[in-house]
Amino acid sequence: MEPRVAYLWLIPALPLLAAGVGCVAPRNGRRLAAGAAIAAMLGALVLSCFALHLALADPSAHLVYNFRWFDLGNGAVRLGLLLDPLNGLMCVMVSLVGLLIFIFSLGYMDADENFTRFFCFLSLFAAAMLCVVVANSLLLLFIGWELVGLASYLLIGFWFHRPAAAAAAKKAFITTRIGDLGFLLGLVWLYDTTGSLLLYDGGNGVLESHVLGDLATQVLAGGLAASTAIGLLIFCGAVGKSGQFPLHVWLPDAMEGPTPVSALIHAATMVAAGVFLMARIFPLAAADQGLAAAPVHVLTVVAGIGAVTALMGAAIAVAQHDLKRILAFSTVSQLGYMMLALGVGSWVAAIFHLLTHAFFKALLFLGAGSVIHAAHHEQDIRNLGGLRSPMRATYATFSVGMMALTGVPFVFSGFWSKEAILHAASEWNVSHLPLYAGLAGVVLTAFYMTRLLCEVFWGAPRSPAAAHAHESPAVMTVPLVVLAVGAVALGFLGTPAWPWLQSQLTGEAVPAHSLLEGGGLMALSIVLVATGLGAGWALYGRRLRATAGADDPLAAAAPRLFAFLGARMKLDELYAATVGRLNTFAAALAVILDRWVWGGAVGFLARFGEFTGSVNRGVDEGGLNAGFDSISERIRGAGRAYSRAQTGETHGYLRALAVAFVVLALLALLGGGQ
Amino acid sequence: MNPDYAGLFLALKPETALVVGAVAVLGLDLSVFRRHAAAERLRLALWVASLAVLTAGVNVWLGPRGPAFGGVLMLDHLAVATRLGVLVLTLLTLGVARGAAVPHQPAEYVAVVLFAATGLMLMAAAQQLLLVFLSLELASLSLYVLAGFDRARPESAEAALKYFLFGGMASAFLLFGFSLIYGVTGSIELPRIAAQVSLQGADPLLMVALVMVLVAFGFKVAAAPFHLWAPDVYQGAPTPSAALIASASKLAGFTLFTRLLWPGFHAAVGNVAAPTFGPGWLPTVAVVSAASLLLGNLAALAQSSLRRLLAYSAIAHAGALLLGVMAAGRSGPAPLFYYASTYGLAAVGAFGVISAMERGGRCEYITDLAGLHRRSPLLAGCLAVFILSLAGIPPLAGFFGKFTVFAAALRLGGVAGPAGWLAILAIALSTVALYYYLIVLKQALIAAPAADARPIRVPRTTALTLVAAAGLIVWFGLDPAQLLGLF
Amino acid sequence: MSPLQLCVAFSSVLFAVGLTGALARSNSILVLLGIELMLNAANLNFIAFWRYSPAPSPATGVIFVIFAIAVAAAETAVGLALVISIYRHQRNIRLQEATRLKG
Amino acid sequence: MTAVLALIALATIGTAAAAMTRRSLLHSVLLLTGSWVGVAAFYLWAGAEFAAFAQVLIYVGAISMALLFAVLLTRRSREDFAPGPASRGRALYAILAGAALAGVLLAAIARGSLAVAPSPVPTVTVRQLGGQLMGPHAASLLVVGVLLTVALIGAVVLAAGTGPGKPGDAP
Repeated sequence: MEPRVAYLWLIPALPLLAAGVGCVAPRNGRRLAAGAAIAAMLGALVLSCFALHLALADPSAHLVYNFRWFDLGNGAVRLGLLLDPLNGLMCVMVSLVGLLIFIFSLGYMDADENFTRFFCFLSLFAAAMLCVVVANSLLLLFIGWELVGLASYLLIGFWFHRPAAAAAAKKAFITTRIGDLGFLLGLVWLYDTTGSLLLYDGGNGVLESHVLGDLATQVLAGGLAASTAIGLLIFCGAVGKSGQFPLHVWLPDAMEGPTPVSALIHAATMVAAGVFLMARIFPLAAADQGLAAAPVHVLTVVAGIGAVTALMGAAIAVAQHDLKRILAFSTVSQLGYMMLALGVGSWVAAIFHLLTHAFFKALLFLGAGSVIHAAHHEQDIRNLGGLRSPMRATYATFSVGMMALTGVPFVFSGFWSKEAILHAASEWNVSHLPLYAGLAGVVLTAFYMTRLLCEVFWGAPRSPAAAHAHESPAVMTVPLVVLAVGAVALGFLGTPAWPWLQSQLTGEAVPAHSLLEGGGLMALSIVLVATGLGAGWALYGRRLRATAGADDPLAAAAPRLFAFLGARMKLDELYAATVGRLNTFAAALAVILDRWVWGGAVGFLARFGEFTGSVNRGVDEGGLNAGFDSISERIRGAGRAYSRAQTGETHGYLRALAVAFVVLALLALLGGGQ
Repeated sequence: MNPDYAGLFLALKPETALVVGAVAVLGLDLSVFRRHAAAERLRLALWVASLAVLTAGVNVWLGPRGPAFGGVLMLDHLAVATRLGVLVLTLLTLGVARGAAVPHQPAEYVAVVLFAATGLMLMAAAQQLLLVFLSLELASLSLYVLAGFDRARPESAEAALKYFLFGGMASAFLLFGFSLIYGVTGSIELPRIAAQVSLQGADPLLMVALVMVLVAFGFKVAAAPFHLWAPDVYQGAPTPSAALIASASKLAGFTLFTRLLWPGFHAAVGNVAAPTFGPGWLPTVAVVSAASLLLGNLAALAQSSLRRLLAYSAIAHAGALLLGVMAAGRSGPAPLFYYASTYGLAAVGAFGVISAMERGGRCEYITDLAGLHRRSPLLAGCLAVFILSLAGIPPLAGFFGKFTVFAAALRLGGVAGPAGWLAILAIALSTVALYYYLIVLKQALIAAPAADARPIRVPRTTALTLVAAAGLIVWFGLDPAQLLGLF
Repeated sequence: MSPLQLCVAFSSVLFAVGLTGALARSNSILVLLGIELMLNAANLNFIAFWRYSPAPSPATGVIFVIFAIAVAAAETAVGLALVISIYRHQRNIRLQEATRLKG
Repeated sequence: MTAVLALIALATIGTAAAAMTRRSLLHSVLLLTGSWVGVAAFYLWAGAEFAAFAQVLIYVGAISMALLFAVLLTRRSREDFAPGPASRGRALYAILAGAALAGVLLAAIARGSLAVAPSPVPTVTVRQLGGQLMGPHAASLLVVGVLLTVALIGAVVLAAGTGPGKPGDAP
């Protein structure tokens, strides 16, 4: 046992301390709060690097430090810290990206009156996320997980004076809590079955082979293995946090928070937590793979959800006008890719993509933040334009991020990680549908990112705000440059020719292949990227939008394009046929699922089905919270009905007492028929 | 037989301390402090009372263990822990009263609080039906008086009358139930009743008697459908009284009835899982639990009054605590005690914040909390801890209360087993609960204060009380072994 | 029907009558007295069971009744005081008018 | 024996039921007195003389108090007893609830196994009762003392006039 692992607690503790400092700092103690937060992140980064170094010394080992927390009934609840290459890498990523975002925030939030509180919340968020990463106990992980949710609530609703922000914060918290409900249930079940929540515990942890063997062979009603049920329940938590279909709805709305928050949530931390969780418990999720008789495997479900999310997110992103919202749907789509990779069995590819995505998506969000900051909080892409020359640094770095996300071949990291996912999907022997969904997503991604770049940076400014924009200060551009370097360089850690990342993560030597092995698939995806880029350029780049009020170029495009892609009407139909129907289907599915799964137990819970269902519909309606509010209104209506029974009349109360007694007595008497 | 008066005195030393304290408060007030202003008299009375509570606490801690006075009292771990819990909650209530509006007869008010605590302490240890009935009545009568203490407000009188009539009827049911138990088993001592019940099995009259006991139980802990008094009383009663009713009274009630149901009627449990309910009291408790969970959580959503919201949330918590009662037979009372006592801390704290706010104006509706973080960061911070603990957000104590109780409930036979579906219901409804707790938090932490809102000055004693309650919640949350390890 | 069953039936009916009265009357004092009647019914049970207990334990039923009567007196005192305090505010003692608190 | 019991039962229940239906508060209270006397008679019949004595003493006291307050507090509001549709509905519900309760209880009694030994009437002397009270039930005696104190203080505080802290027209 490596004694130094016990010091892992310092990594989350440092930002937590900074959060405490920010909490007690006076409102004008801006330098104190920000300084503490940044210093703490820097410290966490240094410690993470040490930890990674330690982990890489023996990649196949899981270094743990477990301790007894308290006694519960006959057993004891134990917590623990874990170090292996997976969470070593995550620690470094979270603290590095977090640090850059903190620095960026110095500039972005400069004018905000609640500057100290913002850094307090940011630090709390980072601490919670790091706690998730270093946990060797699902219970500790869950505590961090909930704190991540709480901090995200505080951050998304940071600009509380905007009603949309407050609503979005509530929606994010509650939607993810619905997923967490499944997670918690899975935890309790797991504890009930195995008596432990430690991941690795010298052979007795829940991820170690003999416990997994027990779980997989314990068959419930319907031929379901216990590990399948538990795995699916835990996956619910990941679905909520990682914005997977059908709980993705909170993610686009979460854009109401300040942009650094969007970057933090959508790039490095909160959404990554779900993918990380699934990668962490991958042995548990894969435990039922050997059971041919099982009606469903966890990984199959994960792959399916991932594929649907990847395609749906990309399709919706095509039709958005809000700069951050396009990026948000893009995040949904990319997270779908990661889940897809997990589902087809390659958690390494998922983590690879998670790491590269963290960099280029943080880059894109911070770039967007730079644009929004410069354009006085204008974020409708129809009102921007022409920012290429005044904002050269932002434009250059944003382009790098865009190409990385699109998967422009060979140079950019996104290409390699996406290739790894597609490659894994092509080798999956259950179905090729995820592969096709992934390939279709590639085209759409290239298309909408081209559209975004053209609309924002090219052409002439289409509003006074855009016309007066100028470059952001260095405190904001320097993080962009650092991230851009990462977005390029990180790809080379996992190329087929030098699979360093893969071999470190799995702890086994992975043979190097020629770059061009499996060239057919690679060629296909390059063609698809080119198609997407070309289509985007043809529609948006060739003829730049002239005024903010002009129709979308898709509508005004030349007849040749009509022949190629179909008229705008046809695109709308396509949208309705894919996204629209998908969404309607999702709503219906959610209703049915919830009626049967939850509502089956107690009739009341069917309301939850409508709840998630119409939250889902809310996306399509475009109204930010129309659906959410109407359904929570309906639940409140039920509450009001109960509340009306409280008439204030004492006679009514006494009568209720008597009647309740009679009913309960009958229950006890007739139940006890002798 | 020569009665063991010395043993009785030793066992009842803490109660004696409280009664002596109450008499001292009254006597000093009538003689020495008669000429002082009301606020001053309240302060002195509170000091004397706190001293009495501390003395009682020391005596509980050092006092004897095991059965006392021929088994009339049972001073086991649960009883000692509950007595200490009641004393801590009473002390916090006294601290809350320091910051509340001065009652018109401060000494009498404080004395009745001490009498109520005496009754609650006895409830925790009583093991004989007669003593159970008397201690329950002592506590209830004191609480009725406390609820109606504010003569200036008609709401207070109305709340007390409703509380009294509802409680009176519940105790009539209880007495009738006890008479039937006495008739069927021929004894009023719990151990002998238990032996007799296991001999006889579930007799229909016994079942009826148990349901009657359940009525009184439901009344005491505000479980649906016997909760109807609770929202009105929480709203109408003076704030420290509401704090005591919501916390210490609930804790003692759960301890008393767990003792009554498990060791006393273990043989008549029944089975909640079987498709056709077997004879027994467990299914009825399950029904009451489910009703409380549903009704409490849903009705809380519709509230605009802060106190009523707390009342409905208390009903929902009672539902979850009933799960702990059901599980106590298998897992012991530790999860139940942990949940009930930490819930009590959060409830006292929330009412303490309300009472501190009332000094600076109104605190009737949830919207009156607006801008609390500007008006008093201390109150806002403490309130956040209390509300988050009630909502069950880790790492606060509220989360571990839920966790241990649900885990214990699930241990009754897994997710599909008895009480499993109740645990699932409770977990699902905690998502709903989050919604209304967030509404409170949003007002307190985020919303801007009203234009005419002034900063709130919190008296030092109250501030200390609230910080202590919040600190205990955090401490027990981080280190649950402190409480769970008592058993 | 054995005498004991008769006694218990008697007390049960008295209990129900007390309940009915408490539920039906609008005058708070009568509601209070209805509840007193219910307590009385319970006391009847104690005496009946003591009278017919197979092995007469030393007077437990009678003792219980004596204590219960004392409790009932205390309850009546507090109850009447509460009725007076509600009278002070609404100038009558009709229970159905005390509905400020509801919802 | 049983005939006497039936007679007592009928008289007690009859007066109680009548008391609950009379419109005049005065009549109700007088009839209730009859009912309580019936209960005391039952105690006598069962051989619990001391309980009967306590019953009469306490309840006669309670009744006189209730009567006093009833007259004091309601003399100005005769309309208290005017029956309206609301009160008729309430009465109907009350009777239904009462009947259901009685039904449940009687059914349980009929199905239950109440053990009856043909034992002679037990006797208990006041001296025995005193011994019991001071012996095994000493704890309860202490508690009931505290309880009566609380009731006294509470009644004084709640019922006292608006004067500052002076026990006024307390019972």
